[in-house]
Amino acid sequence: MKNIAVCMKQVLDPEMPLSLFRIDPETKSALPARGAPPVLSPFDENALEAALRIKDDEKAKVTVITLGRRLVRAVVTASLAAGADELLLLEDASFNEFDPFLTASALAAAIRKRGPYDLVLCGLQAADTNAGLVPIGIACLLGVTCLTGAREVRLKEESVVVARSLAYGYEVLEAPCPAVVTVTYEVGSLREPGVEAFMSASAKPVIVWTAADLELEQAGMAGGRTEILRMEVPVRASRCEILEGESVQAKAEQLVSRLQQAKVI
Amino acid sequence: MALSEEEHKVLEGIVGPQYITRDPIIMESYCQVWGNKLEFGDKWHRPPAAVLLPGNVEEIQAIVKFCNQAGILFKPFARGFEYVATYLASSRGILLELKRLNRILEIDPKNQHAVVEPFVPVYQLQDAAGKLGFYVGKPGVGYSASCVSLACCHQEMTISQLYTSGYGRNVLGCEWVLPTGDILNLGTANRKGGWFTGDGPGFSLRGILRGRAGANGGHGIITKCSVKLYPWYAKAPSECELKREPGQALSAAQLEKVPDNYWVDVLTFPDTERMLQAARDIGQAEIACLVAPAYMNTGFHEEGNDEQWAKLKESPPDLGKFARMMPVIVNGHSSRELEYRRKAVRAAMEKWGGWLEPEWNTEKVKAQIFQYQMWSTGVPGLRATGDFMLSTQGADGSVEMQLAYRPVEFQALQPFAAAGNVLHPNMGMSYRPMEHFSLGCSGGIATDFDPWDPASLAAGKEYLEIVYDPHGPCRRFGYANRGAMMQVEDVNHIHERWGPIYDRADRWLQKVRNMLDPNRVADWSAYIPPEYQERPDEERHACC
Amino acid sequence: MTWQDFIHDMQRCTRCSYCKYIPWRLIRNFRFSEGCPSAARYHWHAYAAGGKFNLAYSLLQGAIDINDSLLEVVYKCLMDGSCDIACKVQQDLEPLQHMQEFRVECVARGYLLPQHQPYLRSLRAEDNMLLRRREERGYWAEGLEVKRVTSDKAEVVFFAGCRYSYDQDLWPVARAAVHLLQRAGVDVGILGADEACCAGRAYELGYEGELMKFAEHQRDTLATVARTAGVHTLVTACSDCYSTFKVLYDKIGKKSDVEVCHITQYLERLIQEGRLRPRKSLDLNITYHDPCHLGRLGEPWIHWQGREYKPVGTQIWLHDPPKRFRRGTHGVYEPPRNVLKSIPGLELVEMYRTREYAWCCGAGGGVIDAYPDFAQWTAAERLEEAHEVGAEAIVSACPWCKRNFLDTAAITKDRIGIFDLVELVERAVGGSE
Amino acid sequence: MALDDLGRIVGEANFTKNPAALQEYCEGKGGCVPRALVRPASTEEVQRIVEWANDTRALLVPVSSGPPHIHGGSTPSVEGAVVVDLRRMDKVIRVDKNNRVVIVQPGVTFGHLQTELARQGLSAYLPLLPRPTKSVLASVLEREPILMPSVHFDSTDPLLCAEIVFGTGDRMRTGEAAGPDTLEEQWEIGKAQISPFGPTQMDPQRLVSGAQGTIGIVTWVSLKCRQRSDEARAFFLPSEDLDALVELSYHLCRIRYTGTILLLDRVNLARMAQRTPREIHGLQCALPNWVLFVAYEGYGLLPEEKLKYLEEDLRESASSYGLEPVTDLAGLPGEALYRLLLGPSSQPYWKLRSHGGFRDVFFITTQDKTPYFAKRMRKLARRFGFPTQQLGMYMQPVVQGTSCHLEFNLYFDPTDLTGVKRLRRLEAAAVDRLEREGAFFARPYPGWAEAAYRGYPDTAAMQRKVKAIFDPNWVLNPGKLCFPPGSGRQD
Repeated sequence: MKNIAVCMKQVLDPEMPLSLFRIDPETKSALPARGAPPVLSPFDENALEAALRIKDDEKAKVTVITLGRRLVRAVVTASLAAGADELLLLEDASFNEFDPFLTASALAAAIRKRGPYDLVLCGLQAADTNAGLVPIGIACLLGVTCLTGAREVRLKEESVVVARSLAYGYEVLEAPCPAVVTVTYEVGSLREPGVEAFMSASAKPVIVWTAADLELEQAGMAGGRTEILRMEVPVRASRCEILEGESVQAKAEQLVSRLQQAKVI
Repeated sequence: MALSEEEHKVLEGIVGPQYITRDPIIMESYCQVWGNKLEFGDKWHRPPAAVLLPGNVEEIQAIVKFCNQAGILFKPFARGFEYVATYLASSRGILLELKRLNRILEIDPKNQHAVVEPFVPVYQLQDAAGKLGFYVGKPGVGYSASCVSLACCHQEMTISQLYTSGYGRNVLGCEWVLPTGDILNLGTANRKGGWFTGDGPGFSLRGILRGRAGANGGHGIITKCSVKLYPWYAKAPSECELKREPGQALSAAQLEKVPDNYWVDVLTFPDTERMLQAARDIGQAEIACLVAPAYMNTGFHEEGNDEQWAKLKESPPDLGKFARMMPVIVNGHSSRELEYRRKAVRAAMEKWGGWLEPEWNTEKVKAQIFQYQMWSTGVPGLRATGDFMLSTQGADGSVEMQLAYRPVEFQALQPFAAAGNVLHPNMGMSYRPMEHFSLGCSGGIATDFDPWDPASLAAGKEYLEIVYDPHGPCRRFGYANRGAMMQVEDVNHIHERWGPIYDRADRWLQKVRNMLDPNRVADWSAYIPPEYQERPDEERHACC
Repeated sequence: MTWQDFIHDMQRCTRCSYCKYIPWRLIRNFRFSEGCPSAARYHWHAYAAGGKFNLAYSLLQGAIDINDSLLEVVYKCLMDGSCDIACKVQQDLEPLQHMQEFRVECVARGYLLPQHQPYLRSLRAEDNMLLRRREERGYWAEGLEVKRVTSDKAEVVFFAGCRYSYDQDLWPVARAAVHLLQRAGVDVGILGADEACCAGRAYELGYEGELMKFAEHQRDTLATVARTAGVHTLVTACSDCYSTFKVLYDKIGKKSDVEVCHITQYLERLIQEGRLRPRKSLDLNITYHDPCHLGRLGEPWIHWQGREYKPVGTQIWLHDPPKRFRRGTHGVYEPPRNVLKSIPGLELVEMYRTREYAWCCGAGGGVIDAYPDFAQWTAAERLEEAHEVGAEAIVSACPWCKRNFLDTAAITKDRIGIFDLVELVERAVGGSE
Repeated sequence: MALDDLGRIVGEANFTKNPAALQEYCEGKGGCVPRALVRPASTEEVQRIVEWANDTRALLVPVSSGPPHIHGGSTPSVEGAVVVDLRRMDKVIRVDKNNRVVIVQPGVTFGHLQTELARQGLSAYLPLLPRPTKSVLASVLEREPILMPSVHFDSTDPLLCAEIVFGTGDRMRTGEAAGPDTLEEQWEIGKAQISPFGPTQMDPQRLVSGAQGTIGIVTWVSLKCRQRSDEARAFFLPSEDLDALVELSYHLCRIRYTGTILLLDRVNLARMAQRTPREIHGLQCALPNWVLFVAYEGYGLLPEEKLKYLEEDLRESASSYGLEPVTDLAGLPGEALYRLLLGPSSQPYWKLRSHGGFRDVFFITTQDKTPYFAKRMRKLARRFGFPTQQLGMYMQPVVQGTSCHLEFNLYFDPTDLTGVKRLRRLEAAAVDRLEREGAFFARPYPGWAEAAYRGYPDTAAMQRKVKAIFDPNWVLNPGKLCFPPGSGRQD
């Protein structure tokens, strides 16, 4: 039986209206929005789907690992509802989701501590930072191969085979297991768990570890290495002008000339 | 956990898991009512260890018997709109909410009584009885009060008691689960031939059922009660058409006119003395079904506080005059009777120099008075400021005594009213005459105060301290009801303070209590403690 | 307002329990005197609006924390607002707003009900809460000859809403609504697959962000079709959508300029103007069920900002500026009744609980998703009430009511007729197209 | 301490052990002869007597009425008791006209009271023609029914407040009279001892009413009374159909028809109206079987109009039951009968006039059962060979018609010993049978107690517990109610 770990991040709802977005200047972090709870990063949902597809075809155990300061159970248990076998929560007030190094260290430590694994699946990047650094960090810390941007993932006896998206097609790569693979949206959306799946998910095991459980301090990893200097809500100004004209052609001409004026074309 | 797993299991076995809870979340909704702030200094009092909803008398007996075995305090309550209802003297106390005992078991139109279970509200019985030509009487507390609680367990001041009596005088028998779990049927309750009397054989055990006030759940559980009914010549409430203008709120739904067979007059008098003399004349003539001296002070309320205030600003009412106004409602089984009674009311009015203010005798005003006085008003005082307190309500008796008592109470209230710390429109004291005035009347002031305003709360406490002081100005006027209308005994120590000047009435009550409840499991917080406890002074007004 | 802003309400709740019943003076039958399905079904005081004031107050004092049990109490509530109406007969309190804000707080703190998550995921991924794909949204109108406001000009846009778009059993109602409008010569179009959820339901669950998001989207969409297609009125046959567009978007300051009408209002207008003539006699004894969202919750929002104060020298609590409370009086009550009365042969009998104090069908507040048995119990109560007044059929004006009544009747084997008002009008107008 | 200490409490003149003087207290139903008689004059003396009894474990039997003691409630049931005769306390303490309240001591009789009240334009609420020696206080405490059901709100009416000396010797005043201060001081602030409630959460006044002196000795009571008017109307509603009269009675109760309403058979009506056996017999033969008697006065507001409309209403109501009110019946003017009912019976006591002896059997039931019980009683009488023309019936609606006092009177010749035997057997059988059939013996006098209590063990058990509180040494009137002789302290 294969052991697959899927790293999933809880992020602020990327579709949340800008008007609800607030930043705490003290801690330089985004505040939870009233009435808009966090979600699982959509790329990571793709990673879980990739894992579940492997599990559809062969015996595999899928462990979802999520790290955060305060994890919303109903949100993170969606992974169990969708079909993951166990959920490992790394929850500690000292964690900083915006520090890729610390995050990677913690995840790697957790993966190692949890036992033998064949594959670690991650989303291409997190929907909040869009950094894409953590999977590579995990691979480095675990000392395994990292394959990025997979649109398809398959496991063979001792290796993993991925189809990796390119600008005009894809390439097929194979690496020995264990390995870290990041996936793109092309893998497919996470299958939608129904109400009953959500209700029965509560029976599946959820393990909670803190920073102390991971012995990060001892490994010299605690505290992280990233400093956030500023965090701001971008000011987006837009001006909409409606071009008047007798005909479509006249309007189009106006548009071209205006775009040229703006040095856009 | 105040109850052990085993104890909980036993109780659960009695009522079934659906009807018991000790969930701390649910418990929070059984410890917050109005009045808590005045009594305990906070909105909140100690939550019960569990709440049970027994479904029948056998379950209640089993619960009570188990409480005796296990030493668990219990308290029953019906509709629960009263802080004494859910207050418990110990954290090992459970509440029995009687909402599943909700049936009108029988209405006997011939013998003019109804047998009801505790959760039946007065309004429901009023309606059912009304369809058969009977009336129950309107309690001051409003639509939702339980018939059984009023008749047997609480105080039962009815607005209509001139005609429908009150204070437990209408009880024609009851089924009583004693604090030991045994059943006592008073009079002919549960016996062949019907529930037609609660007295005997021999002396009447209604004497320990209640007095001016009830035991408020402190001496067991009344599971059925037969109450006397009174004649009613109009439609039942549910059959009356209530009108409101389009866009008006539900509370504006009103009768448009006084029903046939009834007549309302709003009399005004030169002074309180003459108003009360006229009330007595009308009462003694046995003609009226309602006489409400000084009702007008509290009787009318608009949709909300803002609306009320706007109206007051627009046309400030003459509150001084309101205190001298008196609605009178008469009825008649025949047009002759109605006609005679109408005339007789006017004769009494003239005799005492009264008159009819046209503004307050319009069809609409009369209809509103009729509806509010005969059915209900709700408790508007709670809206205005958040809370109200009753002064003594213990000054029961003659007109002369009421007149002597009035200035005493006013003097006590005056400084607080003048400082704006309590709300009372022009010091109106209202009166509730009883039984054709043959038992005198109750007089009292309902004073609104804001429990969340420190000055107002302090004023409320200070004022009550004056009127509750057995050595204070009210000493000579009465204690009859102070013992337990809404007072929580372990906070107010009413019995302990007043008993010594009342032929030690408290000691007798205490003996009765301890006889009924040898294992001390019936919550006594609004009844009388099994014994007085020495306590340091600073604890005298604290709890929890 | 946040839930903590209601502290004074929490303090002033007296435990009169009026929130559990319809206003006393309006009780016509004590069997049907309860107003709050939650308190009626789950017994404990916590389930009533007053109980929730208590729980909030305890939470505020730190006496309890949010936990699964509290969530159950909070979410076994239909948010139908019966309590709010009854409370205001006595008090100047806002139980419904408080419960709404309390749900928002639960969501904000991350206390989410697992049962709701699939629906929320569906909303985010597919713009609907029916667990269906976005692409299927326009299927209901297939074969219907009706303009698309995305490409054609039309004065009126018929907004189908999620339930009508995805519930095949109810498609005939939506289609009939469009037919009727067309027959009356109304220049009507639809959005078809380009519609999105109004998010009113998500808001009721506490997901305020979703409401903001969709409100902005809807406002943009309507602004666009107003400009491009000349749409000036939105008509919906869904009461939930109606109250969201009419009330909630206004409440959060995202109201559109387009006029919002419920189909019953629009049909009333068309019948009054003689543009629709219900001629065929329907020999049927019916009762009308006021959908909560069309009735008391369809009352326009009243914006009030100010402070509470006490005038000098007295204790009465007032508002500056004076506050008008939403007492449910200005919901949509007469239009549906007038439409029904215009149908020959139709006998309309009222139930014991109507208009502002109507009993909920059971579908509201997310209960139909999270606690279907409670939804059905609530509906069964209503059907029993309809039987009790001698009705052969119960007529509603909201697809959620109809869906829940249909499901319940199937389970309880109730043979009562279940209609949407639109269906009856269509029958009475006769013939299609 | 000895028996003779009592002499020091009340004065030697008011204490006696003389058997002749004691004889009068054991007449009636087989009472025991007391060993002494003591006649206190004040509450304090009563308290001291009770304290003495507690100290000496003596047994006290309080008595307020003069002989003959008919029902046996105040006749000693045990040997060796001391009779506490309260007749020296015979003051009408206060008449309050405005509030219609009168305060009386135990020795006040109805004749005395009516005279006092008449001066203030008032009248007492009377039971049916009480014997002249009957104590008002005792009558009220025994819950004897009054003749005006519309103002009979509660079974204890017209009792308001009471001063009680419990079996411990402690004094307590009830209702509005409770609290500090003497009566005189209470009057100063306007108190009128009118409100009967409490004090607090018990009603001790209910515990002494119907108690036959087993809980406490009552030293005064305040009573509600009514205005009096010389303008009165009285009507007979004669009928052979008892059901119709009962229906009309129900109707009048239900509409709270003011005034006197009672139902009699001709046997009783004849005895009330006439004096000699011959006259009685004559009238009895001339009367219809049943008569509902209705009368009212013109007190209150607009008396003339009141009298008029009430008559018209009565006629209308009666006719709907096929009945007609008449002012005279067999030469008997209704108003004359009514005047009789305003006071005690003249001598000889009306129940003694025809045969020199009588026994009463009465209980509480509902009016609709009256015809059934009447039939049942006749049948029983016939079975025991008791002449039905000597069987009287009286039905009095009480508590505003929610129930009624139903009374059968058995008139007999005390010198006819076999007759007396038969009568005794009939009485016992009647009590037994009727109780089984739903008759409620609310006032269980000696001889009836066993039957009265047999269906009410819970009441009996509770009464014994209450007794143990207020009379812990069981010194008061032993042998009555459910406190049989020899019972007593359980400890």
